[in-house]
Amino acid sequence: MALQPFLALGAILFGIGLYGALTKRNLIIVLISVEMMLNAANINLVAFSHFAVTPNVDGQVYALFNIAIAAAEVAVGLAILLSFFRIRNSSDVRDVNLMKW
Amino acid sequence: MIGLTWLVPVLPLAAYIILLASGRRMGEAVAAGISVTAVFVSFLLSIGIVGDVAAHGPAAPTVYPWLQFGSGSAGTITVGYQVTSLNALMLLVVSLVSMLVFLFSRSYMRGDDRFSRFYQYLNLFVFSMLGLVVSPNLLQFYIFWELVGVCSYLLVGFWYFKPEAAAAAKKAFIVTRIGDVGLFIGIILLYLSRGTFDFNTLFGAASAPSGMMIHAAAPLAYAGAKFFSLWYIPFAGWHAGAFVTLVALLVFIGAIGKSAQFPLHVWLPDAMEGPTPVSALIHAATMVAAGVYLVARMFPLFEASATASETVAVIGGFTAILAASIGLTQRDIKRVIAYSTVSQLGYMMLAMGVGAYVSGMFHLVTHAFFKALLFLAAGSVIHALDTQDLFEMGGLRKYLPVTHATFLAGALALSGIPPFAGFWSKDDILTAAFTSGHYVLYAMGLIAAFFTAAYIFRVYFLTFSGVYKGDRHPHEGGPAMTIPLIALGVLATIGGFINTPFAPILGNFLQDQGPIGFNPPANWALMAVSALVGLGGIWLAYTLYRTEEGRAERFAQRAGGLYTLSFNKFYVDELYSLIIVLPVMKIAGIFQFLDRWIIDGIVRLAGEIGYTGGVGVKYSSTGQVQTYGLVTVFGLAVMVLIVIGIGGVI
Amino acid sequence: MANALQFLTFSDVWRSMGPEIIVIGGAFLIMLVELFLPASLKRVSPWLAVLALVASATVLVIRLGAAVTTYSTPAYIVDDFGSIFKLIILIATLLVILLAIADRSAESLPYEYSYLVLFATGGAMVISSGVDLVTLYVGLELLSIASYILVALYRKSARSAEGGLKYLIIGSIASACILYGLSFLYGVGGSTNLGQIGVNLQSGWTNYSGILYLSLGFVLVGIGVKVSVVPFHLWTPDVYEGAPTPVTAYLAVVSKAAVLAFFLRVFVWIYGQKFGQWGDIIAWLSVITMIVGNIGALPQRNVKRILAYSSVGQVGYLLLPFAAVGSSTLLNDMWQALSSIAFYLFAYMFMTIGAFAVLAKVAEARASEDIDAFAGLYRRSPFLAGMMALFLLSLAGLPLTAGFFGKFMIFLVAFNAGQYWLGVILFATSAIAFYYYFGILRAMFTREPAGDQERVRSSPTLVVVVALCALGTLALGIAPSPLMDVLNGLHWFG
Amino acid sequence: MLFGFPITGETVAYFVLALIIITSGVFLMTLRNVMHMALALGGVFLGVAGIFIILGADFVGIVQVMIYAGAITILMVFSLMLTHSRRKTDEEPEAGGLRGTVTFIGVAVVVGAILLVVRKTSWPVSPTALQPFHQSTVLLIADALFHTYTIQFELVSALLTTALVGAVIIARKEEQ
Amino acid sequence: MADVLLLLILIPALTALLIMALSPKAEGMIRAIGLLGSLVPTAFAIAAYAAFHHGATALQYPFSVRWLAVANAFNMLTLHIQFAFGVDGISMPLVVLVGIVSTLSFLRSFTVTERVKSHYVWMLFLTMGLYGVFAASDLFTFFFFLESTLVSSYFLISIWGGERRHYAATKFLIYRGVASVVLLAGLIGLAYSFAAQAQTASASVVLPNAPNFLTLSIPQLIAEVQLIQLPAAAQNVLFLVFLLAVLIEEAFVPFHTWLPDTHENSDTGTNMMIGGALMKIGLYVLLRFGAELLPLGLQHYATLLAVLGVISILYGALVAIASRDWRRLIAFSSISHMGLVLLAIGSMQAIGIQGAVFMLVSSGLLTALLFFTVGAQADRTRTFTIGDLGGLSKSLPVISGVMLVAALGSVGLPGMSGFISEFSLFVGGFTTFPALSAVGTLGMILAALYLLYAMQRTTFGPVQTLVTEMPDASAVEYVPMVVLVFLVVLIGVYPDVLGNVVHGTAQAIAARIGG
Repeated sequence: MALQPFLALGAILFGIGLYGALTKRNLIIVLISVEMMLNAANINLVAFSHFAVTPNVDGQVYALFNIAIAAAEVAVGLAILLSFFRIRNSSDVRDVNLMKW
Repeated sequence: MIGLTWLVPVLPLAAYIILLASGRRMGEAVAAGISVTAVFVSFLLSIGIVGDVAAHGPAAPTVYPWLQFGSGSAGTITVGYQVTSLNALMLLVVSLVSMLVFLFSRSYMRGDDRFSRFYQYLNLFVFSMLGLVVSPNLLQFYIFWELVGVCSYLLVGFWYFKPEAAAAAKKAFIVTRIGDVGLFIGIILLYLSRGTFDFNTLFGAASAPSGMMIHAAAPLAYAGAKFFSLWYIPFAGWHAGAFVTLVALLVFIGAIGKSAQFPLHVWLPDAMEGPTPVSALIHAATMVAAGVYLVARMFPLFEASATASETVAVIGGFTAILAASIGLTQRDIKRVIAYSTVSQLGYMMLAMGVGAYVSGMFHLVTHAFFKALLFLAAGSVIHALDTQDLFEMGGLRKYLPVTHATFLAGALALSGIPPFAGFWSKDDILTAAFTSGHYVLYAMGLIAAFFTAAYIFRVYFLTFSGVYKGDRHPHEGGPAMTIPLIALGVLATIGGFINTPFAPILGNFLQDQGPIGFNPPANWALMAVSALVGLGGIWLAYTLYRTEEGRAERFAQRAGGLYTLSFNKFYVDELYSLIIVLPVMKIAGIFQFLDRWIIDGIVRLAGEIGYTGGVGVKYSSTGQVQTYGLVTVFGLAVMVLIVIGIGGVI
Repeated sequence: MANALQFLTFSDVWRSMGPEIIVIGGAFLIMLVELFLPASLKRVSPWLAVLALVASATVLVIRLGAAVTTYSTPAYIVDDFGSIFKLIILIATLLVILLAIADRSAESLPYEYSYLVLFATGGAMVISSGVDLVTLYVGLELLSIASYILVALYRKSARSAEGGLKYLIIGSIASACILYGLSFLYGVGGSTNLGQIGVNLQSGWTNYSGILYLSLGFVLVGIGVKVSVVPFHLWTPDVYEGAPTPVTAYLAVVSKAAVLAFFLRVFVWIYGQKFGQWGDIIAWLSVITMIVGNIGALPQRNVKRILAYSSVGQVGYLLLPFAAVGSSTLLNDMWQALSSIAFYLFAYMFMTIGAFAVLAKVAEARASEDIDAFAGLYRRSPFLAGMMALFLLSLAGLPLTAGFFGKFMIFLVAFNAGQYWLGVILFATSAIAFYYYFGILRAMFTREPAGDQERVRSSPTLVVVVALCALGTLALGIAPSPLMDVLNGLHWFG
Repeated sequence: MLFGFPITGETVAYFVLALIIITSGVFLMTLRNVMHMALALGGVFLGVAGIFIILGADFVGIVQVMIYAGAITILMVFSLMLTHSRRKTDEEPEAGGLRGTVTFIGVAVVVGAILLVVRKTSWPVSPTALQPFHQSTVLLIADALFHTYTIQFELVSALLTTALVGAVIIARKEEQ
Repeated sequence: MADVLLLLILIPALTALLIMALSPKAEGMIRAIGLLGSLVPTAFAIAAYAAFHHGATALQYPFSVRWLAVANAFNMLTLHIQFAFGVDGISMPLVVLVGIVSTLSFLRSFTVTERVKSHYVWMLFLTMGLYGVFAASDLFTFFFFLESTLVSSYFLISIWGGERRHYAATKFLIYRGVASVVLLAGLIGLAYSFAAQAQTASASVVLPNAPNFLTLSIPQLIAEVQLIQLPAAAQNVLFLVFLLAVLIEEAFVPFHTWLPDTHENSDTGTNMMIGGALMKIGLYVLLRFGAELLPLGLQHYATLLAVLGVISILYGALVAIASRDWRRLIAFSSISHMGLVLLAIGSMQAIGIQGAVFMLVSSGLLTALLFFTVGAQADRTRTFTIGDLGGLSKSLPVISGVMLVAALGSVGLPGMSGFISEFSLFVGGFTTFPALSAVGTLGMILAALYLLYAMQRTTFGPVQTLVTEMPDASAVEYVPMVVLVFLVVLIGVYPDVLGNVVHGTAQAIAARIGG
């Protein structure tokens, strides 16, 4: 195997996540999509860790940090979402529209 | 006495300041007393000065530095006074006529709300006029030149509540202003070429007035001529003659404006809206003659340019006949005399143009006497009748005997009937025109003389002969009015003898430093012709207005279009308003429109575009976070394409 | 373990990270204390935070100018660059907390904000000193996540929650972009350490320029979102409007300063070698940011949104020196650019927080952030009106205020670098900005107050915050030399 | 040969996993049923874990399974059900129409650019590439974590605390 | 005496602070203190004027303190910014003009009844700014005061203005704001170019003691300009920058539309300040920086200046003819007059430059007088519309008399300051641009046309106003009228009172630009 397929996989996953984050109407799915983008970055990191010019474990550690941070982000995101849901009784991203113009 | 010349203008100024300071509180008698006294002393001083000049010749100018803007004499503007024979003569004439008019006004303006204000303005005017006369340099001359214009403006508009008076004042100022700008440019050009404003230096030493220094001045000393640009007209490369002509014509434009010559004559008849003493003093005897005086003062300049001289003569001759022909048909007594003034000033210009320096000045003097007389007499009539319409008068001979007698003297003088003053001077001019070979101009002058006699006797017959048509009880206005009339009447009668061909006293006086211009020889035949022409004019007036009722009307009908043209002053005013005033107003309107809607419109549009951009930015913030993300993605896409472009991938 | 020879001693860490330790440790401490405090005593916790900040700043200042310290591998560096940013962050946080203490309006912030802010500030400080991709990213996320929470802290307010959501969504997308970009950097650089990457890339630029530029693009976009560079700024007015005003001030100042530090650190150390190739991107971003930010404020009626757009415009000014020096080969020019950025940040901090402080009070009194709420303020509170006038004039860049010298310095940089056109845009947009700044001034001074004429009473704390900001604004405007001399004497990256 | 790569177990595993990840991702974008979505989500995360393991990052793979495929997926599913709106807004067409197309174009450009760059870059073939780590990576990671990345590790703890406390503060019910 | 200029700045500023401390209800006190705060500096200014050393070319009454230094501002040079004052023959008269106009405006402001306290505070700040602008001898100090005038006038217009005051104030702000930033760019550019040139020059032997710092100090720059010459290309660019700023600042066509709007919507006291003093800044800048420091640039663009000047003369006059509001008319009239100054500066002659200063002073006094009288009549008739007025001479003889004096003065009547100014300007103009100047003289005729037309409609003719019985000038109103008329006549009759101070500097400048 070589590096490119993994990077390509990461790119595609990043794209899927980005697309989801921008089009899905359910806020939770939006959050999930963002997680997929982070996963894509992790694939990159781990792949580089494995294949890079000087293979080292730093990429894996970095990925681990990212996983932790992503989990925290998800937690906060869901909390804010719940708060929002409680007030507006909606989890539709298009209802996040009080403030504009 | 010459050392006291400064006092001559300063006395009226002092009177002005006293009157100004005391405001309305001052009584009529006091105000008039102070003013008359001041001018009277000025008059006495002037007599002394004339005596001095006659005895010892002119004095060197006395000057003081006034404004410094550069180094050396060229960088310093001075003020002061100077007495030459010409100045002295003018001083005398001005102070004399002023004094008499001041006296006359005492009665004429009696009871006016702003009596003291009237004298105030008059004093200011006399100060300015005298200051103009004694100016040793062009700049100071111009300053007083403008000041007399302002006084004229103030006095014409004295009865400001009459819309006609207000309009006339404005018109007088603006029309003369046009001329003044010409003079202004002329002065600057003269200064730039000669580096001085002083009359003496401009034309070389005072003792050699005819040696034209201007000729020698080429190439012109243009200080800043080294900067060449698209807009720069290199005068330095001009033939000096062309430059001289240009300057002379510019100066003459000033004279045209002030002396109401064609085509700027339109203001003077309107200026009759002012009180009659004003018309007598300013618009007959003194200020309007300043244009002639200017040409006389700058005579060497005009002598140096044949073109300019010809122009002066032609304009003068044309104005003389044009104004006279208008005078034939006017109904307003003052307007007739005003057109007469325009016409007579034309004669003076004609004289100057053909080079008859002395004749022109001579006519200026006699004209001052008889025209002031005519105006004052007309004033007396108006004062008695309270109307200016000739056709509401008549038969005043028995009500106003003094006025009648003096008016008759003035009319005869104006008509050029020997031995009245006007005969000698006018004949002098006609002779000069003829002898110098300007036959056409001579003919024009002759015809104008015929008209002159006709219109003034038309006035005379309509006013004083026949029966009074009104219902008032006219009477003389008291000694303050009659004394000036009598004094002027005497002058109008005998004033011509100061320069008869047999005894050219004035000529000698004016040419005490050497001959100036062209002195026409006595010509008996021409004298007879002009006298006859004058008589013919009187006969015509008599025939039309004294022999048969309605003859004049029939004659007018027969004349048809000509009569209408003359009655409507050849439509010059209408023409001007059509081709100048209206377009200027229209252009101003268009510019204002441009300003408001195009230039400011563009400004506001720019503002609107910015603001609209802001509104665009505002509404780009849709509140939809996914839209923001979408924009971000496109930003990302563009950014990625750019960077990988830079990186050399695509 | 063979290579586990390097043991961490506390004194090592303390020496390099003292201020951060105080801030983060303080945050933990306050969190614990807060848990056990009775409700009536909870209001001391912000003051504890103030204490922690002051202590941290003291330590920081004492160490300012000391020799550069690096910690392990090195992942952390204490250089003047980091210190100066930390100083800005600490002062700004202090002011914000004071403002939050003063802002005791109806929907007041829960006291938890005091340690949340400290955590965020800790993250911000770490960003300033981090020289490791992991450090930087963790610090960034610490700041961001704490910020998301802070924005959404008005639990009963739909706007607050909505602001939090928006910020969270757009912020995590940005984080993902940054991370994705950094992953390439790691891959090509072979290390997570910036210094190491820099060394490795001496040769790497030729082989991997495509990848490096790709990572540059992603990181740039991510940072662009976080500091609201046009066209990635769209969230800014919404989030600023929704957030509690002290938090808005925090986002506008601390968050921006920290992310800017991230940007400068990474871009100077890594991508700086090829700055000549891509510097124009920054220039263009700066230009459109200045223009759009200032134009966008024109039609706004909500003062908070006006200030939001204004802060977008200010980001353009902040980017400008960096864009300008790109072509210069003189290291000195780079230092000059950095000091002008730092100076402007100081100025920006004082005037922005001051403006938000006044806004908070006025909005509270009128229960509206509309410009009409400012009508006749000179009558209702001459003090606030005068101070607001000062801040606005400073934002507009009029002399004798900090904002003027800030812009002046930036202009000097552009001029010195020969980038006249950037200077022109800077001034042109400043002139546009007059319109809306003076719009607020006009409302305050020329209009009569609508409705009740009651005086706005400012609490002592608010007076202190506003006065401190005013003092800073004026001091930097009248006597900028001391700060300028300090900045000029810095060694930046050691 | 499979798409230019020699057919080894690894290659096959890669393609299978890639297929799973992408398919699950696409499904996630289109599915509506909560359970199906959960399944797809799990597919993505598990697939990524598999990829990690192929890459020799066994520890990261395990963590991925535990945190993502386990915790986060479950959290998400619960949240989905918790916030299930009675207003049926989810029934409306989602990504369809212009917006979806435009987004797709933007994303496609970005992804295309990445792929292009990745393709055009000549990556080094390191001799140690295939098997860099001869033992489990756990020890290496532990070593790195506690020596190289100590500060970051501590910071993450602060971050997690913040997130935890913050989430509680935001999400808790009003107590009065 | 040495620090008199500093006092000019400080007194108004401190007075403003003092007034701020007073209760807004103590209106009488505020008025008295405000008047005093403007009167005392005026007295100082006049004293300084009287003691002005005519022959000297150096700046007089110098005062300077170092404000700050910016390290590595350019090529490793340090930029020194000073707080410095000093006047020469050009700025001295303008300083006195500020004093006189401001004091009289304060008198006029006695009629302001709304928000008296703020009014006086802003007026005092404006006064301070104006003094500072003309007294500054450091580009930076100059800029600071320039901006301060911007803010204070903005509020004066915006609070006490007429119907569309917000629009006018914003327009004023944006235009002048743009002008001042352009100016700042020019100022910095100037300093840089000089420093760069000095560096090169000192490398050779031309300039042995080139300062090792960048200076914004005017005397220093003037000293440098005598030793080194900036390259023509740099001068041209910088001159264009300055010119752009001046065109906007001084409301030359086509950047003028803000001025009529401003005047139309400001109260009389503000109009006196703006028309009388503020509107002189732009041309002062042109003389100071354009002519004095960039001689080659001026030479290069002299024709452009003249053309722009003539355009403004004619355009302003023509639009003034069609103006229906007195204040707009005065605004356009002042545009027209300032066009003359531009033409004269373009002429590069000593007399032209002297005339320019004369015109600045003269038009300052006359504009203030016109605004004052027009405002005084409007206090009584409640209208500025020319068409609604008529026959004012009847009920307001004094005011209309003075109005007439002002109008005639503006027309350029000899015996008043306008004439000698116009004359000097045109002597300069005709020297270099005869044809253009000849076109420009049309402006003299048009000026008579619009001013006398308006006068005729306003003061002459039958009474048209709604109010017929009105009190004439009050004692307070007499003071400004008498003072201004006196000064206008004084300069007209004895111009050396101004010329003595101006002509040394004017010659020095002209010598530099080769006139």
